[in-house]
Amino acid sequence: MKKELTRQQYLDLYYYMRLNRAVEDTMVKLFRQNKIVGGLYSSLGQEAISVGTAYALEKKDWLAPMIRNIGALLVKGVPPRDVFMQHMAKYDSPTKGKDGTSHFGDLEKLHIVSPISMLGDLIPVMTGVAMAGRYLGQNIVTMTWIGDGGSSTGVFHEGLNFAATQKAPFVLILENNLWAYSTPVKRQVPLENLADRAKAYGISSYIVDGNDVVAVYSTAREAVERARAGEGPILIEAKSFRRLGHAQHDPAEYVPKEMRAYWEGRDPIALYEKFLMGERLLDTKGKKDVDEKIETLLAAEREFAENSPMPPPEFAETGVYCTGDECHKIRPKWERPISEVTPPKSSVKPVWTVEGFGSGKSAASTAIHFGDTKAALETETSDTDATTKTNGSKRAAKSPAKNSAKAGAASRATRKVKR
Amino acid sequence: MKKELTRQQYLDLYYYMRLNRAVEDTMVKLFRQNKIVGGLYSSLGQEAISVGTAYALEKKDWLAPMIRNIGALLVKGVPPRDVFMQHMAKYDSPTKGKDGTSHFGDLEKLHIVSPISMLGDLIPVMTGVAMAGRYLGQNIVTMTWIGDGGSSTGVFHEGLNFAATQKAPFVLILENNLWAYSTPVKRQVPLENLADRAKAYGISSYIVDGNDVVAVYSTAREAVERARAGEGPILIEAKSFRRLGHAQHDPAEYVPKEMRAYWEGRDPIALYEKFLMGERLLDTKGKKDVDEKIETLLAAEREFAENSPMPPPEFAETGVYCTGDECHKIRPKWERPISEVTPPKSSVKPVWTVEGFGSGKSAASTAIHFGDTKAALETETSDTDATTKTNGSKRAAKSPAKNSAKAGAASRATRKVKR
Amino acid sequence: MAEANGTQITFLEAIRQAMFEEMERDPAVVLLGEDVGVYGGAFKTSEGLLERFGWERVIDTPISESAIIGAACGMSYAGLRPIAELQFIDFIVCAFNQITNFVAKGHYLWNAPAPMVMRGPSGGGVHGGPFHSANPEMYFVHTPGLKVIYPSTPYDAKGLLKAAVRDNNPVLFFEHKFLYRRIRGEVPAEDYTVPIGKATVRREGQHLTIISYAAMMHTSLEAADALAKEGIEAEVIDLRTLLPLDEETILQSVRKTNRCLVVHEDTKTGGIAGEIAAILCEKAFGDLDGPLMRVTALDTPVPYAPPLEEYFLPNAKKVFDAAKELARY
Amino acid sequence: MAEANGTQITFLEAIRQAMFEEMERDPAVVLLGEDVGVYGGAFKTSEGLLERFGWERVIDTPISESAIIGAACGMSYAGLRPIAELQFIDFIVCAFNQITNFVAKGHYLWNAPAPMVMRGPSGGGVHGGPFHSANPEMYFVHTPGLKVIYPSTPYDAKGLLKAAVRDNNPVLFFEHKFLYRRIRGEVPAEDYTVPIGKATVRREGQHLTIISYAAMMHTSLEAADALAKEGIEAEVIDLRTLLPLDEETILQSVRKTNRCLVVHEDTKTGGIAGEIAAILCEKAFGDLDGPLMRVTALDTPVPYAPPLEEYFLPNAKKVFDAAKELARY
Ligand SMILES: Cc1ncc(C[n+]2csc(CCOP(=O)(O)OP(=O)(O)O)c2C)c(N)n1
Ligand SMILES: Cc1ncc(C[n+]2csc(CCOP(=O)(O)OP(=O)(O)O)c2C)c(N)n1
Ligand SMILES: [Mg+2]
Ligand SMILES: [Mg+2]
Repeated sequence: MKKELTRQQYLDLYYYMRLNRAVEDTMVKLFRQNKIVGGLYSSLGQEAISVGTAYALEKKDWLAPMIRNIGALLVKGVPPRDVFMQHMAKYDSPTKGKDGTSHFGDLEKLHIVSPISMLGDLIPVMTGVAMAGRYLGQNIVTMTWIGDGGSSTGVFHEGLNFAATQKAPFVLILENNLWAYSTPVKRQVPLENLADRAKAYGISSYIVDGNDVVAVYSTAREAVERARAGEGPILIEAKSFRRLGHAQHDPAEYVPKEMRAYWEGRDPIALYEKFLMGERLLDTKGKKDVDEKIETLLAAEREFAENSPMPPPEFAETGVYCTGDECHKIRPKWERPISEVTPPKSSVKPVWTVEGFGSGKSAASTAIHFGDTKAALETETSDTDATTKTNGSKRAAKSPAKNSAKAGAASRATRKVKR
Repeated sequence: MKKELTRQQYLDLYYYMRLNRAVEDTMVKLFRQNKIVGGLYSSLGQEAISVGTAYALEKKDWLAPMIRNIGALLVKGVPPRDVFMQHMAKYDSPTKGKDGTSHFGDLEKLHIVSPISMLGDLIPVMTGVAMAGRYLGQNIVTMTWIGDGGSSTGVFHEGLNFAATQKAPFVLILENNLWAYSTPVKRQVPLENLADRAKAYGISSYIVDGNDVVAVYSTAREAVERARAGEGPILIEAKSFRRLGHAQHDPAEYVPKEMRAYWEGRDPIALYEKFLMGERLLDTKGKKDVDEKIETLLAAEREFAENSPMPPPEFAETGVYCTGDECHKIRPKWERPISEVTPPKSSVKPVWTVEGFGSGKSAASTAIHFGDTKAALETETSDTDATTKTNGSKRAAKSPAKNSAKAGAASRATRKVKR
Repeated sequence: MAEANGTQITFLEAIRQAMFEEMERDPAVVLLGEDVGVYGGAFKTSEGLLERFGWERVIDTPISESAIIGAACGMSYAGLRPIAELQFIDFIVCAFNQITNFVAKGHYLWNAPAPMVMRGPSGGGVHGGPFHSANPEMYFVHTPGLKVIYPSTPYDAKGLLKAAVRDNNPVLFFEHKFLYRRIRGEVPAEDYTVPIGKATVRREGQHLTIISYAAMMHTSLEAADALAKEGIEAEVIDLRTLLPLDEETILQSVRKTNRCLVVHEDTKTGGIAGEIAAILCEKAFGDLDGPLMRVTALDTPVPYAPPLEEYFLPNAKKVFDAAKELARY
Repeated sequence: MAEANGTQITFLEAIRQAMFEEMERDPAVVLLGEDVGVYGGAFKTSEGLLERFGWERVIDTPISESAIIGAACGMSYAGLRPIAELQFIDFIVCAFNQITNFVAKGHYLWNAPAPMVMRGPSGGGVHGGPFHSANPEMYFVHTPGLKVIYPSTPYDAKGLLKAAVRDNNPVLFFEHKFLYRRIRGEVPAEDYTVPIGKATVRREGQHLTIISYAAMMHTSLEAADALAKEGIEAEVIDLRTLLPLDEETILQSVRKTNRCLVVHEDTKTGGIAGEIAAILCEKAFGDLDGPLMRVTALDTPVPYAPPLEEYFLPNAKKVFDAAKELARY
């Protein structure tokens, strides 16, 4: 860990990691008291990732958490009580009991998009937010997370590829914790470094030690700024380990003991504390202050959460549809002149230009696919020559390297990429 | 083009490319006579890909064509009449008029899986065939094709990733013809070489000039043999150009004229003819023989096809379900002793072994996700300590490079892959 | 319907105009999909849009339906009103998870409105075969949180598409491709919308009610004309919106005619006729003088060959026959 | 049902036994899905299978539902009889295109049978929330080419799953997770199957027919017991297979009781009650003495909080009340 942040930043990272863990510890207690509805997931040992990446965002930026990103929510400004109440399905929770865990969002103030359980779905969604933000002139970056296992979903591919073609200001954190539920990463992804997924989209990627919060933060910060500068989406693989089971019900005995022991020895909070102490950024007193601050805060937050009522049954019936302006006034926040995107300024010539070959024509209103068969009927019906001839073109091939879009540029021999 | 095949192989490749083109020319005529139902797609200028790749397969191998792979079907042994009749929706066609174009298959004899229109879907399907073939001891390879545009579908990713984790004997030909309907490849895939898609799965890939049939064949042959030998799936990018519109209705004026002209000058049949003549593998007489052979063949095939009746209307009602053994006797063709895959020989210890860390335990019958809440209820309900402590692990980190699965192996600093 | 003072346009043109005018009216409206820009869409429904509104607002996407729908949803969260085109509606199933889980549930679960339209060419009768002829409406009618529109006239297509763009909810808008260039109709010169969730009576009658929508609307009207020649006056209802369903208009008509025939091009089992049957059973049980009847497509994929597809699809003759039988009760 | 001579096992164990025995019987049967091997499945339905049948036959897959279904389909083309597990049935929509277009249509279009089973835990009542409680049956009931099974007892679960594995068609097999460990029942010691496409009468009665399946079957029986105490004898039909639907058993019962109440946990609009209503309207119109009634879940996503989910779901009280009202006709 290299010293490069301000003292406050160092201490913020520490505080949020501690808070992240304390919030989750509290939830384990609540779970054992049977106060949590449904499953409880843990990010134990992965706090540096959630905290370090989210801390790289600005207030105006958007994020969408996955189940193990409570830390990111806390950094973004979500109060612990909201997290508790979500898990307890309370009426004062952000979703008022309709959904649980980290499945909640806030479009207006915090700019958080709620995840759903289906892994990968957030990737195109956050790409869309990023594209909209750019269109509206907001200069924002969007961020979400995906697991090693989740990187095999089709929507991961579609989303990241689309983001890449659009150069969307979007940062994706691939949280490689070596397991997807009970299955080791090697059975899911035939790669040593999952950052290589980025190579399929021609985008930049980083690999970072996910247990080193300063490295995570610095990497994320750089990625966020590059994305903001218009370099397109960026993938960061943060390597770490899932210390507990998939959720509370899972003892995860399928994980070799030695593996768990190894990673317990690399606890990100312990490592960071050691670093902070060594750099004299933290002392015993400072640590005690944090202990107390968090304890006091969480006691209050937990109390509030526990005292919140369950939603009234009939509430189940409400809210499937937005009923209009009185329900939601939808107004995009323009931060550029609308004239830039409206005619006549928006007008363009609708043609493709291909490097080295000039432009095509704009497509005329021609026959359409099925829909009407007239076009076909109107053409000749005699058995004349087809348009194409066996040896139709006699012209010699042009110089083969005129442009990379041509096969000439592809080596005539085969290229072998053996790995 | 290098001389390395037998004379017969050279001439086969020539014949099939010519036949491919002639079959499609005939269909353009039929289309103009309004005898084709629905759309007509063309592989003009891409014949070397279909023919060269399919020619690399053995009789027992399986393939599944896409719309522009009529050539592959011909090589695999499909008579031209079947292709004509499919397009004319005739009752004697392989699907008896229920589907058109290249949407037909033959599980029993030719080992062809029918495509559907949804791009990419064949990739996991042919992975499954490959896995089944291996399981049954058949030593087969499976092959299918995908376009530059189709490589952005989610199922491309899921299928190829799964094939890679399974090391399935599967060869995927990525036919990069620079356009997907009206959209240039640059707008669809932010890569110079689409073969780089393979890097996301850690599999081998090749790039080949798709207008050079010998190069295509040699590459495919090598890939097929490597896949058969157990090296896992292989991706081949064949670079070419779609000379006509997306289908007959599309004049493709969005394509720059110069680009089309350039590629017309690289006609794969013309190039190959020149090569064959130069190598004295073909002379004017030989060419004339092929002309005549194809003309005679197609005249007969076309006549047969045209004379085939339309299906009777009530046929629409039949065949949604297999009605049992009298409809289909499903018997896998075992080419290995069944004892190898049945107990006791099949029995294994159900544990994961992680390199450098030994094995986990086999999962005991524990609590399940939701399903019953008993497990939770039975645990203590007092507010005791959670399992995890802030600074739970005091053990020093082990030597960081013990194993690559550990974050220690990931450089602590960030790795930047800028492209 | 106040269709006066307008011009005769095709169904296709009505859709194009709706998009054009909405984009003109509101810069929050953007269009994304495969080949929608330079090409103007596989069916030319977006012709001229790129030229006028530029690359930022008319977006040619990769072949990635889940990304198209997902990104549109994200855009809608940021306050835009995206229109996502499916090149053929058949490909909507490639984004099924995004639509049914992400898009449909957001408002209920976390109070996030997703003002977006998902539209594309649907339906058979043009020999598109089993993968280019889908009528997937029931998958979405069965998904709370979505609205589902399936118009039959240029007037409704334009007015409903505009209403869909202005709606704060995710709306599926199906365009029967058989109608694209075959059906013409008048549309007003001035801006108008057609309310979502309202059926309309296309033809009044007292002997039985025929309920239909989209292409089958025209088939039903054709049958009604033939029935009239035999003295049977059918009331013909065009549902227009399938979710939410306009129960009132249905019940009102059936209470008058006491007989109901539902005609849809969708396959039979699990089609919307069942839902209508259940509603009538619950709310107009005493009013029915005869069985509720269904004329629908066969329970098969859509076959390719013209004779097969014709046999598969409902037609005016089948509607006529069923109606005559029903009128006997 | 000949449930004698057997042992009492849970619903979960019935499913595990069915897979175990079918894999034992036929080496063409393989299992693939997420965490099905070493872990034995998220719900432990495949516990012990990897140990006995090895890595080639019990395949832990990546998180790629389209690949799981697609590969299973390819395997079936080669003559295998794969069982594809969806970890939660909710994720089946991630493979929706593969299932509805590839798997469902192959036999009709090109005469390719796809003997494969797609199964997984479904249903609510366990506070799984909006993404772990799905009842997606109607999406598939509306898709010709598939068979859809949704059992309610260990006996049926085991017998129908075995029948599904031996069937030459793609079969969807939904396992209501509420039943997994809560319901026990006897199963024979010897091999048996339960025929696909046959409903069963779980309780005889003459005053009204209650039609249900899966978890709601038990709710319906509970309600029937309460009704009996008030002198109302409900006949309770367990559909077991939803596609093809056993019209005969339904019609027979309704012709006797003249009243019909359908109970399903699926949401209301577009649920199977509608299809049953349409069938009754068409084929037993004169036999109905009262309206067909529906007791179903609300038309919303499945909410998370227990009071909300309870309100959302049907229960015995709601069934009882509806049945009492219906009995008054
Ligand atoms: C599309 C989809 N399929 C299956 C699941 C079930 N599931 C939930 S989490 C999980 C494992 C996720 O592993 P990974 O992505 O590595 O994230 P981690 O739990 O390790 O953080 C699975 C299979 C899901 N949520 N979504
Ligand atoms: C999933 C899906 N989405 C959309 C389409 C419509 N469509 C058919 S072909 C095509 C373009 C395909 O381009 P490419 O994959 O490059 O193949 P090519 O036509 O160039 O051979 C499109 C968009 C489709 N068939 N499948
Ligand atoms: Mg993981
Ligand atoms: Mg292409």
